[in-house]
Amino acid sequence: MAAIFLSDDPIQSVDELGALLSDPEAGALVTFSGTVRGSTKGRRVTHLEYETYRPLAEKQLALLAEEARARWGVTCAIAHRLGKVAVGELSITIAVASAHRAEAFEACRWLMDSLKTTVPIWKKEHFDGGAQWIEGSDAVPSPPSPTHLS
Amino acid sequence: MAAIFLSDDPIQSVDELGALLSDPEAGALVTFSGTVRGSTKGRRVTHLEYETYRPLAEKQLALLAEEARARWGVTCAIAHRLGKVAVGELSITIAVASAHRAEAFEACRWLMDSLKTTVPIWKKEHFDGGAQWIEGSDAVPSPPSPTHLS
Amino acid sequence: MQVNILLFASYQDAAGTDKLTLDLPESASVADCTKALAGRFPALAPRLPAGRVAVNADFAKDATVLRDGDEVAFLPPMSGG
Amino acid sequence: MQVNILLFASYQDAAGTDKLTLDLPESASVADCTKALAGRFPALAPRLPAGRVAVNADFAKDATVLRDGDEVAFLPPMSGG
Repeated sequence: MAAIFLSDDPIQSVDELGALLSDPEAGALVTFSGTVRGSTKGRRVTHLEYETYRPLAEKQLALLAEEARARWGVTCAIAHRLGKVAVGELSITIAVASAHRAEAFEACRWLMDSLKTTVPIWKKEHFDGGAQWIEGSDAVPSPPSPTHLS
Repeated sequence: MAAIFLSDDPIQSVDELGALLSDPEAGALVTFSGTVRGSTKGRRVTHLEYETYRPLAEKQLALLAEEARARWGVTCAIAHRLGKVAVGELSITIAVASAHRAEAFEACRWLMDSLKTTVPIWKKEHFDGGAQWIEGSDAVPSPPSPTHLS
Repeated sequence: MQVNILLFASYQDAAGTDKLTLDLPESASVADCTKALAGRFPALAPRLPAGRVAVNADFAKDATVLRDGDEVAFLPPMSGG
Repeated sequence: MQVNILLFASYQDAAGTDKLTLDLPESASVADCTKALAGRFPALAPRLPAGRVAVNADFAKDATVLRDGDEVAFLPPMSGG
């Protein structure tokens, strides 16, 4: 029942993800969306860049969706943007459908928290004249010319 | 900063409400939407009907939005459908924008819980051959021909 | 003095109307108004304690004193969402 | 035997590459592979303990035994969302 999307192109809005979960008995829909902010810790951000280890990321996202289904009886859809993402664009959207709202709220929050620590996706923040990888609670400065060639 | 809508016509989707809260520093958006389900407690629902005491409902919704802003620093938009609502249509949409996700999740859930007990809106469930008002945890059977004339 | 009563949801059903005018003595309170309403509609009386009352679109207490022309709304437990 | 190493995010920066091949003795474990990688890239060595390792796109433990041709991915702490 889970729909998982990892894309270099703009991702689905929460309305679009919610429509995938349409079910006449699932009256409650909770969504989360993350939009790239124009600054972080007082520093102006020019854009973000997301990298993934795709085969494991897809497997982990499917596992999270399956665990949410088992724990809360919800269905969910998750989309994550990859590559360069401009300020104001969506980096992630999640939609969780349920018969009742408490389960949908809990599962959506749990999915978002779990995704950040168990799905191999990494965020690089680009500033005027610099960039850094975000790794858990660490920020690791990155050389000006990326070495990643793939 | 709060946007409140009470309407006899189809209400805004969560994407539409979220767009009203667009802010380059509010990276997290949590939404809730409620869709009319085709059955309740094993009984087939033909449609719902919502009634309000509008001047007080608008005042109460604005107060909830203001309290959410004061407690969590979030901005929010709330739309509630009135009158007859078909199965599959939206009865309520809420969007909450915040710099960080924890506040947006908490505020959205609190808004939805509070709305149900402090905003004068009442739901009538219509079945084949009957109808009942929902009042808190009670269901009160309603005569087949509504006496409400306004 | 006269006050304008509004009834909602099951209160309408129980009273058979969604609005009416009540004659009350000067300085009557919300509690006095509730009592007069219950006397007029016995089917409504047992349902009123579970609800709330608003005067001129603000929540009111039993002790709130009414004035001529006030709009007094009787609100059953709410069920939006 | 040979295994194919994948490096991500700051691990790429520290090693100056996102993929390489390592020669390891038969029956080498993930721990052996990590040690060989740290030896080859001293700038990467201190960052490896905070991360995780996947073998053929499944999370692996230090004790996991590798085979010729395995894909061994070194994953820094994650930061999606």
